[in-house]
Amino acid sequence: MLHYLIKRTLILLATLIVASLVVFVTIEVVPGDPASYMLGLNAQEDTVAALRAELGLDKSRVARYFSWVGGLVTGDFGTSYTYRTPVADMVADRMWVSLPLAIYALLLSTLIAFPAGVYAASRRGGTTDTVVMALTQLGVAIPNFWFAMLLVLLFAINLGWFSAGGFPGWDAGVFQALKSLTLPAIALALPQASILTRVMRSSLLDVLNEDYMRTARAKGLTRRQALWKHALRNAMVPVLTIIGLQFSFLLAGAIIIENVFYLPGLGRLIFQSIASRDLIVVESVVMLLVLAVVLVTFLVDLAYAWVDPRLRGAR
Amino acid sequence: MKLRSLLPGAVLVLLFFSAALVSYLWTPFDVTLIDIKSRFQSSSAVHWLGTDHYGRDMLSMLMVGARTSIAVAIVAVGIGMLVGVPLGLAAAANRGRFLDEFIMRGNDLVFAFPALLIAIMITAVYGAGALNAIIAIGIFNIPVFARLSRGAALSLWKRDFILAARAAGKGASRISVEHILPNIMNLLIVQGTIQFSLGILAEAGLSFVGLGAQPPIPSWGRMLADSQTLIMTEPQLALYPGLAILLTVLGLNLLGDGLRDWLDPRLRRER
Amino acid sequence: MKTINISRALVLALFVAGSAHAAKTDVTLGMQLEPPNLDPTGGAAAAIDEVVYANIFEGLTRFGPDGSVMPALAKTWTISEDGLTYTFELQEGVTFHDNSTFDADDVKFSIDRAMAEDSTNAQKQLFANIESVENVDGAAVIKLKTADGNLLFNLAWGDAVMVAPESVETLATAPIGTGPFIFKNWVQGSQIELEKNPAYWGEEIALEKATFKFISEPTAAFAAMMAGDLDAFPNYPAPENLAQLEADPRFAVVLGSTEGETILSTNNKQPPLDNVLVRQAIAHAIDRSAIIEGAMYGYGTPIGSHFAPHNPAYVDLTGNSAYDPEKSKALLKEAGMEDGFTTTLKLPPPAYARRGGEIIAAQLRAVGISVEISNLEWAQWLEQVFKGKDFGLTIVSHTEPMDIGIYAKPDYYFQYDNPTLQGLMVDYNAETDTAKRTEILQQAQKIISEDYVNGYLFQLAKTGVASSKLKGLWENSPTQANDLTGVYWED
Amino acid sequence: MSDSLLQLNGVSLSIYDTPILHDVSLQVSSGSVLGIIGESGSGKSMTAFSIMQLLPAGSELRGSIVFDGVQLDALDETQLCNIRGNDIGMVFQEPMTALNPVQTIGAQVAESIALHKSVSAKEALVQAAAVLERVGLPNKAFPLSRYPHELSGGQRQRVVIAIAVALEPKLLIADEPTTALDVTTQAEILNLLKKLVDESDMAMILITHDLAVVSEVADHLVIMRHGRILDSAPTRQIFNELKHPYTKALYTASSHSPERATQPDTQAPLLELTGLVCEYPVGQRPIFGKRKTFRAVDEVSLAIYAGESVGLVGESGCGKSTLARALLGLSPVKAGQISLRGETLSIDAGFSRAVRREMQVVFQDPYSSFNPRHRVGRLISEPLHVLDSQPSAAELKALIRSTLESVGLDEVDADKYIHEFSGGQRQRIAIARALIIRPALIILDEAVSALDVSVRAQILDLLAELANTHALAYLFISHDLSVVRRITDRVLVMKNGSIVERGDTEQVFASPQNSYTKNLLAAAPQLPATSAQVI
Repeated sequence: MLHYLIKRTLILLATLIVASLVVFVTIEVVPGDPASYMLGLNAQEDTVAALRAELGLDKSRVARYFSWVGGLVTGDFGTSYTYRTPVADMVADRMWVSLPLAIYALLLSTLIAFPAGVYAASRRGGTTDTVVMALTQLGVAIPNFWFAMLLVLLFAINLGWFSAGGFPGWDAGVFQALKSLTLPAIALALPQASILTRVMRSSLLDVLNEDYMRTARAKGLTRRQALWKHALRNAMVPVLTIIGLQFSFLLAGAIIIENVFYLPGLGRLIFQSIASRDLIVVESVVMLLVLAVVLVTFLVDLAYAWVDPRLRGAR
Repeated sequence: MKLRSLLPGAVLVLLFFSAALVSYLWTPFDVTLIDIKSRFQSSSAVHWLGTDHYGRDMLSMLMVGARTSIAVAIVAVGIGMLVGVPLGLAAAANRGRFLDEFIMRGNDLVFAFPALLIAIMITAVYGAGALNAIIAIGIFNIPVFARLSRGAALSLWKRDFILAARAAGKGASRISVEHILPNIMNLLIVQGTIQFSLGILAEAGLSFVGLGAQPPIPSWGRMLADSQTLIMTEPQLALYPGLAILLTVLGLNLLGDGLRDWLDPRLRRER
Repeated sequence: MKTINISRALVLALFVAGSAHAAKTDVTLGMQLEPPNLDPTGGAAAAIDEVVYANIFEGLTRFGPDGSVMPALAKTWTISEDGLTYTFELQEGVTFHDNSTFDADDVKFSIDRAMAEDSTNAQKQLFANIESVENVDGAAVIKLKTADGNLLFNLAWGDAVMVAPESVETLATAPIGTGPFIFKNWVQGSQIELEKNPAYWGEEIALEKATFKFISEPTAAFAAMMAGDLDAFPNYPAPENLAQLEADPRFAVVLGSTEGETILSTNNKQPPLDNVLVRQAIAHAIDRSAIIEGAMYGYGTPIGSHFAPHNPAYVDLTGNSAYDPEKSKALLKEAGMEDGFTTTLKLPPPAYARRGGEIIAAQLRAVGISVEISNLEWAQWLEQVFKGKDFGLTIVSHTEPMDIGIYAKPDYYFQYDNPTLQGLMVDYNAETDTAKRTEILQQAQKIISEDYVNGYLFQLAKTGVASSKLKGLWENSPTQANDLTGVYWED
Repeated sequence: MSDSLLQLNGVSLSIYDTPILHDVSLQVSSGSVLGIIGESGSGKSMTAFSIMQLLPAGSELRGSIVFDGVQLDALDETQLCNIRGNDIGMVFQEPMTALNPVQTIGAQVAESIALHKSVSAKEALVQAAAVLERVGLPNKAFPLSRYPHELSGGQRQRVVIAIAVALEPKLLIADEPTTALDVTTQAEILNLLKKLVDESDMAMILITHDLAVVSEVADHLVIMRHGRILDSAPTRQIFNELKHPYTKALYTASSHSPERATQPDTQAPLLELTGLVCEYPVGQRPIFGKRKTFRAVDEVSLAIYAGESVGLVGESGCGKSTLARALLGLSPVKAGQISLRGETLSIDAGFSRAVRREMQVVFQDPYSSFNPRHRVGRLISEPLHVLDSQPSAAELKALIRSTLESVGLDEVDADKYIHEFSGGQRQRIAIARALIIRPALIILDEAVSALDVSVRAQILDLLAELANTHALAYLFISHDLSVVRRITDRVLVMKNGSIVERGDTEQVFASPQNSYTKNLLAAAPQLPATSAQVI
């Protein structure tokens, strides 16, 4: 196991190094100069040059890469060109929106998907199964930004139960903060819940066909007992995979939803930073997200071993 | 029994495909004609689905939009397949060796970047447009197909008929093409349908944030974006493209499910 | 059934209770763009001024709601005979938010800083004519290189506000000014909060607290207004919703003018656009009313030259470029382009450009000119269009006040090179007589209109939405600002 | 017999209107063993599931099942759950998959106990330990915390049995409990089952396809085919009389010896192995250094002469399949030499076409041996690939026809897909594929192990006939001693990668020298003699 951990960590580091190169090179070729963007139409050439020097943009790319990566390692993400604040602080602020939102949405999606998937699987072919499956088909097919628009229309504008968007900050109270994350979380969770329900169901159905389920029934377990005690944990591996993927998606892929609800999250930070050519922010946030994805994948792998003892020693 | 999802899926997909195809030859109105005076008309005998905020015929817009969505998604999935499947097959044929490791780590690397991020980065570098949307979605499909075909090929490589072919002296690439590929074709078709539907959603999402096809080419995502602010006064403008996306994706997913059941010999035997 | 009614009654009761407050003293404003930082002297973003101008920072002079220049931190001023020396008497008892006092040394510091070699002031040209600034017995004395009628106007810009040496390092994130509001908090990506400055030197303001919320999506802006999350959206981004908002008794729609001449900028050096006949053909192919109606839902005033209609020197020249597709085709034929041609249309993000671009593309297509639209972000637009001059057509709103002078710069991005006009503008800058200045301006308007330098579309309207009880917001937009000093709630 | 514990009367079963069982009647009394015998598809397993009332969706059961005076088919699910595991235990064929992989064996046995007895979780574990001890898994060596994947197949089957007998049920149903196991393990498990029946006056139903297996255990036999009971009598009587023609056919097929006229050419060996070593890596690759390797074939030397049939027997994991693959150039060879007709083959560069022409293979599983996307004609002509010049279309057609005919198939079969054939027919096609290139040697890797006895007999006949007509040499790899005995001239016994005994088949079987060989032979179940006339 230790062996496996070391090996995985090495791979993880290699991935991050390659990713940092890819990110840096890709973003550095983006046309557009942050300094001239900041100074606008009337800026004089010497002003732009002065700003470039102030931002450190006049240094060579290689030097900038190493100072950036060196900073990342020591936790110093640099200073945002446009906001003039430490990138680490900005990211931390945004993280406090994106992370809770992702967890909230994931929780919702899991809370919907588990019972729905289990229920549908246990009543395979029945009316409930058919209805649940039809709903998940709809859920998978609905574009989430469109769904978000409809949610705002109904719950914020017509019913006035929620605010239409924005984020008051955690200082405004946990309830207020969670309330403002509710509609976005629902918009994000619905398609994810549909996917997860389908995976849960089909994974369970696969497991239900396994020989050991017959053994469990032969012991005298009822169908439901056998399902809960023997099938569920065995069906978890594909479900965990999907949950891992969804978490990564929710952390950064929520850009569109963050826009619809004007939430100050990571996705929108990237969007804005690219528009304003705040390259150092883009680079750092992308790296952070890559790190998150890689870490989540790593954790999911560990979770496999927790779920399935066969994987513990083998790797 | 299994036709339950195949048939409606096929009908929906056929509907939108034919709408897209017909739009090449004929649309009720020219979608490049802007006539502000006749905007926001409701459904009538002339404009079946009314007109949009520029006075363009909604039905025509939807038809041409179908073409954009379908073309982007198909080409993107095609790229994913054409690159991903050979990579997956090569990885499986060299399982455990350096090439396999290299391809799979490359896959992980691509997977580590959230999809929309890559799209945004690409469009930031090369500008927004249908072609870049295709590339962005295509890049994302590569590891999907590489993983799928590697996984399926790996299990096939253990089968006796592959052993038999190897015993007959056939090389790895010949076996991959002759024996592996035809046997993972079903999987690829099913996954292709699913990726296709995801591609349509992705294209809609990209167009929605303005990174997809550029005007004057109509696209469903942009129609939705344009209608966003009008949702209270002219809800039908947001309704039709949304429904078009929903139904197309739904149709493709149903078709994919149906195909899987239909192509799966195990399930077929049950019937 | 009954329970539903009861709960509904409860909800209603809560609402009534909530609205039964005494007069509100806080206001929440919507803005489309978030300022990148809060230092108006170090960046060009309009959003900075929209938050801080007149609220946190003040200059020696300031713009009034009608665009006139008024005294601010300078109580009065005297101008020497030769027009080269300005002596500003400063307001007394003015302190910065960090309690340091404001005096003529701060004026010297602020202006010297903006003029300096390594200054990153986006409007450095405003100070180009200043020779020196001195503290003479508590008064600020500004000496000019040449006589210049524009100094008071220039000093009213947000880029010329007064800052203190003690706090200059942190201006970007924790602005310290002399204004009636103190910066309190910035939730990046979401909102900025300001608080009343109890030690303000000027007239006491009615508001205790002001919050700026940043909502870039027009839909979200609409939803936020409708849901009551915002009290006002001074530059409401979606004109298509205005009719509906106006119909709602909760809101008042405020229409005003801006300094934004929205034009179809044309690359005067790129064939075939270098041919005046072609540019004229384009001008006649454009149906302004359709654009104003289609892109701006009727909000906007047609212009025929690069000049704001509310300016006294304005001449209506729209007749030069009346919508006439037949004439347009004839002109193209005359220019040897009867088969039309293809050019690019590069559009920056604002809705006027994106929508207007689509409509113009369709109108040009009707006379045989096919345009390839590409939507750009601002950074790309600056790089490709503004700096790189790699474009055929673009749509942009020039929001600086009185900026007809750009036509005298041959290397400006649309590359119009006309010595006559250049000479005219030299005369204008040297001229101090108002009537003569007006005459020169009118002549310049005619020249560029008749040269069809650019396609002149419309003057951008300021479309503000506010709660019907909120009073005192600026109607017009002589500069990019949300001056909250006069804002109050009506009971 | 009114004192019978279980009585099935006229039980018929159909699933989604497909009839499965017809009018099945049988009875078992306490302390006795009923054997149910049948080939695949005979309905023997469904009979067991009918008793357990664990039937797939869409099942329709008629007739009566009385267990211990209770009408089982009239009970509701709760009552049935009280009986299952408690009064009736069941053991399944596939021990590798019959246990939940994510739970410890202790937990799985204890669950059974806790389910039916009101004991604390702790007490259940204590009792589970006792039960495991009883089935031959002493706690010292097999603590309760073991997971199934840490056990061998035989040990897992003991756990499954422990679950089934934990509550000392009145009836134990064992569905092919030893089919997936090696002979020696099979003997141990059969002994265990017998012991359990004897110890506790339990009744047992033993379901199997193997006449020899039941003959040693069962008191009474039922022969099933196509969902019907054809013959039912006490074991000795069945074997003595072989009354029903099908019983007789089964018996004959099980002991069938093909006629072989072997005249091996012992001049020079066709194929010769010297000191062959095969290793493959196990476990995970360490960060530095090399992976550990497992030596599957350890310095094996052997020779096969033209026209000779050589058997290679051994239990699973002994290295016999690795050896076969090495011979075909499919597995890397670490050391040693392979020579064909006296010429040493270059192993590293892969075998030449000329070599591949001489050796062909038939695998065990008739279902995974063929590419399901190709037609039979294309399937069997695949080895022609190694010919230097490809035959013309007409030649190919003729070749396919003659090859198909030589394995007892028809010309028209060339245009069919593989799923249209039964297991036996597929194995014929596999042989056709090996044969088409006219090799000198065919390696038969468990080629008849997956077939029903009657089909197996036919294939053995075919192999013998082909050997005669084409002067073929066989390397016959199998775990089934009785089959090897009947088709080979010489036999090699393999254990842990090495050949432990070799010699003429009859000699080895009659007087084995090595203790391992002796154990193997002793463990192999024997068909009892019959007094009936067997042709």
